[in-house]
Amino acid sequence: MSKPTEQAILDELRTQFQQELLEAKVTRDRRIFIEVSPRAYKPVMDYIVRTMGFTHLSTMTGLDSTEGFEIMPHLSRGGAVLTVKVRVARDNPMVETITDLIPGATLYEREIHDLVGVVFRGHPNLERLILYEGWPEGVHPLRKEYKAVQPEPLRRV
Amino acid sequence: MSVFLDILSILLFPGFAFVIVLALIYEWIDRKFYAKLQNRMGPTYTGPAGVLQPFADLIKLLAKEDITPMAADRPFFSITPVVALALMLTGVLIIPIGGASGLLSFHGDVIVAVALMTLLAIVLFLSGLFSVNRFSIIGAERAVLQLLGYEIPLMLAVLGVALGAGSLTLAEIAGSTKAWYLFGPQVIGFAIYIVAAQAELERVPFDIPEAEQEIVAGWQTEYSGRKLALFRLTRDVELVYISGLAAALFLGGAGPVLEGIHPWMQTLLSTLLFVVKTVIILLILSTIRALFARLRIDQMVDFSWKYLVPISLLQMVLVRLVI
Amino acid sequence: MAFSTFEVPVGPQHPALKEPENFTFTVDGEHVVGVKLRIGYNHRGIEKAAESRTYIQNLYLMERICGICSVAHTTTYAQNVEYALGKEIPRRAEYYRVIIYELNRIHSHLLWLGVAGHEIGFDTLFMYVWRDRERVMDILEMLTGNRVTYAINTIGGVRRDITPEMADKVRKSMDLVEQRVTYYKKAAAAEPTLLTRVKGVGILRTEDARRLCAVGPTTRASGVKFDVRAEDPYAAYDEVPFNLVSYDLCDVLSRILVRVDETLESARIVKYCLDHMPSGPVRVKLPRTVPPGESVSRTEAPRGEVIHYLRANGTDKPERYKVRSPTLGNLPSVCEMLTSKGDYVVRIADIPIALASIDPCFSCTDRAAHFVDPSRGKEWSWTFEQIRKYARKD
Amino acid sequence: MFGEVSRHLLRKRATILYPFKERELVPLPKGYRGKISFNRDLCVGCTLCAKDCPSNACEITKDERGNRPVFHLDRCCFCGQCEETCPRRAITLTTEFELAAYDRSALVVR
Repeated sequence: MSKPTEQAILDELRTQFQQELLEAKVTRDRRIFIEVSPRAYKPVMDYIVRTMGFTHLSTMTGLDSTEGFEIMPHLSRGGAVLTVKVRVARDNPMVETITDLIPGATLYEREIHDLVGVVFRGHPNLERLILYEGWPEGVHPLRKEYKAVQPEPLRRV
Repeated sequence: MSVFLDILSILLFPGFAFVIVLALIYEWIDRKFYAKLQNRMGPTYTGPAGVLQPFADLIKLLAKEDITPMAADRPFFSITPVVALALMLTGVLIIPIGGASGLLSFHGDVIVAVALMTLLAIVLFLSGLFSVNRFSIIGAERAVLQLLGYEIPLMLAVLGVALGAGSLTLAEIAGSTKAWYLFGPQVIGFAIYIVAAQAELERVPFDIPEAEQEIVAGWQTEYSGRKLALFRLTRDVELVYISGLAAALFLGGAGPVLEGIHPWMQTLLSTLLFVVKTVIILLILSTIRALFARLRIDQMVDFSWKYLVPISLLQMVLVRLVI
Repeated sequence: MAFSTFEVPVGPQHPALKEPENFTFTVDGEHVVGVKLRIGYNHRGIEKAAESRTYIQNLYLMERICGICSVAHTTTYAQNVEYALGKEIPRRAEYYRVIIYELNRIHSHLLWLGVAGHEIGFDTLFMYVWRDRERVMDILEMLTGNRVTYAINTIGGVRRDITPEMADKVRKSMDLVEQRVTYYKKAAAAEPTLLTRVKGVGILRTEDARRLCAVGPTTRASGVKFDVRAEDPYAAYDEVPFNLVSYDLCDVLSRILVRVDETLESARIVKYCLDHMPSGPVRVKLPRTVPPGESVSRTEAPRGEVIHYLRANGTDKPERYKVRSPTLGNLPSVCEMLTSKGDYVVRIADIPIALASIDPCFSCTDRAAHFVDPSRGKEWSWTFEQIRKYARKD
Repeated sequence: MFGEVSRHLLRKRATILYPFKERELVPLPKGYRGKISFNRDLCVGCTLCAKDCPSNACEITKDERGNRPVFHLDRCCFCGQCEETCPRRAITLTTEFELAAYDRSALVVR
């Protein structure tokens, strides 16, 4: 299959979801970044995975930006990486899961749930992942307010 | 006086002390040769060219802490290593080392020799069972499964030789010229015996009961300190015992008896011949160890029932025809 | 599902894999009927640490994510920052990166081949392969100044240049590696005891590999032709001709074959790059602060696709740096391989070799996640709580 | 496999007796990054090395001529970044790699 240029992918997405597509840019060849509203997140993902054929999910990034959380699955097909960004409010961080579309995502969603504290509605078993059993509930290390404990310098001789 | 001499010969010369020292030296030869095949050095720092390494390991283990797990069946857990060593040391008495016949020589001692090997495998199974640990149980289970695999071919191979020599006492088998024709059907018997010995000694490709990667150390997992030292010593003495038995059955035991020379000279000569023959067998076992990957337990049992048993039966038939 | 099963922990400290991970296998006799995987023992919070270090210092943090494929993470990281800066680096530096990357792939694959031999009790193969690997390690030490943590990449190119006599030494070693690896492929693959242990073991069907987004040799051994070097060429891969190795036997043997062929392929790539390396500078001075923006960078590490995401905020420290190492992508596949289903039976003896077949590097993965037993399948009569209750009983 | 294995009976061993004998066989290329050597008089006290050190093994101390770095080898990861950043070439990494010491004060390079 010939590699459709980044522009063709963007145009196809624009025709499908005009108003939901808040932002769309191509930073360099084979890198496309789009942002969608939480409401349109699941249908856009469904369209991308099922119709456009982006079946390989490389990973999902969870980010604590100042005004809320951002969830970014990075999908890839034929070398092009499509990053779909969705913003989530800080007070109730909730977004639908995409594990039914891509089973490989169970792993990444659980990591974001642990480290950033975003709840994925519909996830098969959203249990504690990276953090050990004794880690306090509700504390999410990758949030900005969590200050990492700096190792105190060695005893200077 | 002769009683004192007998005790001395049991305890010292062709008996336990000599065999234990020989066993440890054989372990050194095995490790050194195996290393040489793998383009590396093997033990080098303890003693000249690392000869004392097995002794050092033994002494270190004896000094180490000896832990008995709470869940283990305490009395039996500590008896099995002793029983295992005892089995092997009694076995060595039958093997002809110092002269044409071993210290003990009676009609039917070939059967005792093979029975001791099977008994040892059972004891190892029990030791795995008594140390109630998941890995040991799996290891014990595998030890018995493997026993089912190699026991029949082993016995048939030994029987083939006994049939050829027409007697069941090791001394006569070793001495009889008929047993000498290794180049006849005995070659198959010798090959089967070597493969079965490799399985009995639990060495690669048959070290399934103590597969380090899958079940940590199999039935040995819970043993430490003195008990583990006893087990390792049993393993070494078993090496001497099996290669000694092979030498007696296939290579004519402790060599031709020359009349007219001084008895002391005779014992020295036959011991020397015994050592040379057993070392040759030991090197064969080490080469096998360097050549193969470890089989799975079901593959091992398949292999022995599909190949070893039919070939050993064929060997029996051939021996019958040749005599 | 009889209740005669019990749980065998292949624990964090286990001779099978000297890596900190815990697999709890539910075993029915010799058959493995379930796997519960728990990692996170070596989680060092690298992503949080990256946020409090400058871009220069992060180079050496990224290098220590994985002890074996350290150049994978530094190359991806350096490229990521260069994409965010929007600057090009000299062509010679890109060629040099490809050379070091492929040398690292050879040493990583040889290391894996030795460990795979050890997993199935074939210690002779382990000794021979690791002896030949020393040639490659010496070359890397000569080129970069250290055997493992190369510290060769920097933002804006590479820190050392290659001299003609170094290049000759590299060519000589590549010939030796090619000769030895073809021997291993012929002799080892023909060794009956090795074949019986790897043929038909650890099956990962093609659609499972796609469904679970497997990466690297694991997925290429299941017939999925996915290689970042071919699809999304970075550094000098757009000019370097190489053929994508893939087999579709879907078992451990095919993973061995893929990795062995890739080692030969890498040796050819290194020789090609040495011959066609343009002259010129090896690095260009880039500013220490990165303008606000985001960028994604991908490379093909020996174990699979490595993807990094950078969110920069104009200071000299990244605001967020996401790393996903290849082993994390392969973990669901390894759980799939290790669960007996229907007539496909997994035995305890197959665990180490199936586990090792994805060449897991848990030090990389621990930067990320652990995965719970895929008991969501219908052939399971137990729910997860039952396993936990059962596990607590004994 | 048997051919290869038996050929090794004649071949010289690949391993070397490193700590006690055959020290010269250890391959040590010219550019090896080992122990730091610091040339005090070239240093102008710009403290760039301390800023760039990823494992903050480089501590700045005062002496009569201004700031001078002190390198703690027990924290250093031998990445060579200080050698690269130093504008005056005062820091070089030698090829000495045997850095075991009985007390930590021996692991400080002034």
